[in-house]
Amino acid sequence: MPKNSSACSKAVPSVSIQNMDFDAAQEYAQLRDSGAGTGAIATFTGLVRDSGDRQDVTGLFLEHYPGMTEQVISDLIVQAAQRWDVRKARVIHRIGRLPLQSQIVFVGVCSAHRGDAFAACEFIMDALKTSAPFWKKELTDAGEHWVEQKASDVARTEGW
Amino acid sequence: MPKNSSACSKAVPSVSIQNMDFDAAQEYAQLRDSGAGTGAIATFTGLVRDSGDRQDVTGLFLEHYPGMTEQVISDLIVQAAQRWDVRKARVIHRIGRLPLQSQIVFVGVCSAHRGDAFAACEFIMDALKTSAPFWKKELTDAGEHWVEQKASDVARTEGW
Amino acid sequence: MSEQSLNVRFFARLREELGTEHLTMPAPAGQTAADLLATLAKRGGPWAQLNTGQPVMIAINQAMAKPQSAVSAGDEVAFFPPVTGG
Amino acid sequence: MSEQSLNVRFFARLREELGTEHLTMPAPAGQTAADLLATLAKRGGPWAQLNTGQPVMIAINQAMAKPQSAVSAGDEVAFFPPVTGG
Repeated sequence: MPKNSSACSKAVPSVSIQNMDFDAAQEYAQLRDSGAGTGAIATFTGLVRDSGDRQDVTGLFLEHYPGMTEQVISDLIVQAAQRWDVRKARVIHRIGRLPLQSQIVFVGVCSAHRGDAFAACEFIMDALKTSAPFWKKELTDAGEHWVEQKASDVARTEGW
Repeated sequence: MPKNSSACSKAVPSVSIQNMDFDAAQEYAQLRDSGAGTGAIATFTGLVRDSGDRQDVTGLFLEHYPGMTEQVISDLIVQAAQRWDVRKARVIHRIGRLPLQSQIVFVGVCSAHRGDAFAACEFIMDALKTSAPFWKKELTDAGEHWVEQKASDVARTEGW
Repeated sequence: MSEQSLNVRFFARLREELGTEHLTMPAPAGQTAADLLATLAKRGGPWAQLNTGQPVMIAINQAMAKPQSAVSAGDEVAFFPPVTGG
Repeated sequence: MSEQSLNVRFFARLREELGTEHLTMPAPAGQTAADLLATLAKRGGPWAQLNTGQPVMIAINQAMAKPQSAVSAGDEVAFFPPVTGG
């Protein structure tokens, strides 16, 4: 059976998949508390936009593969920590029904230097989009439909 | 005389140079309140690290060129908004004496898409380091010394 | 699940179109994920899509896998559309 | 400041080493920032560094400028070391 966490001497992956909203302020405070060697904190938050594939979208529904999702994202953090200085990393991804403007995803990375923080944060986010098993449905007044994977997302991940 | 703000149809630059600390949570909340078209918020925070050019650094002192600093950073935000989708951007830079682990700088960008948010945020931060008139002194128990500009910072900015 | 079988899971659009969340399948020696897809496609109807070249992602024991990956007795094999999180 | 002069400002290490935060200088027609640096360097002592090829950044009216940029009466001309913020 798959394990839910991966050991990493440089950065302990901290991954949460949850229905409930998250507090970006609290996440930032915990990232900042990562030792005196941290000089850079990069964060990314994704929100539900008002214009998806269609204009009448009222929200999203997110399904995931429990267990595998956490493992894939933990592995991405480990990969990031092998390529860049990563002192702490945190990923939260929400599932279930999310109305417009909801927070969907948070990625935060602490590093000694800004280049590492930016690269690790963007890498984790890009790779999550094409490898973590989440699926999005757009909800409209007329019904709902599954979102298709974007070729541009695949290209971005291949760029790393 | 130079103006302290620049007009931009896409993103109003919001720049603060201040002695006092800032609340990253409050900044995030204000960035998030940027309309239903925002799908991505990227933030960067710089902290005073415990190992600068020398190991015995107890803090930093930051000097700046009042007026010009705000203008240069506003111009960087305008440049970013010309290259990427930027719905809102916020830069805070502290001056004066900053002990270890203090927050020095905050850059936050809202965009429709994550690639734009990451690129604009990192561009503003990189360009700020090599073009905004700030100067850093490292403070040690034995005295203080001006920090030299890093060739790697210049190379990063030229990469944009 | 006996030692001679494996557990198959479907997610998202595939789960909905097949009307199936999981099922148990035989696990003959030497079977690959592609073999398993071909067997399932023979059920016809919506199952035929599993063998038409439309992209189906494969995970074996919750790790990404390829069509040529071996699937063995006791494995958890999942099929799903390209992922769209984030 | 009269119309025939310009205001010069120094920052950071340069301000400290020159012991000068600002001064007023003549503004002859056709003067460039490099000319102004050369004039100031003739003061000798720490001022000599302004003409030794050591990098000095130049701002005219609070916008980045080059050694060949013209400096005119009424301008605010600033000289400072390479910046190190962020």
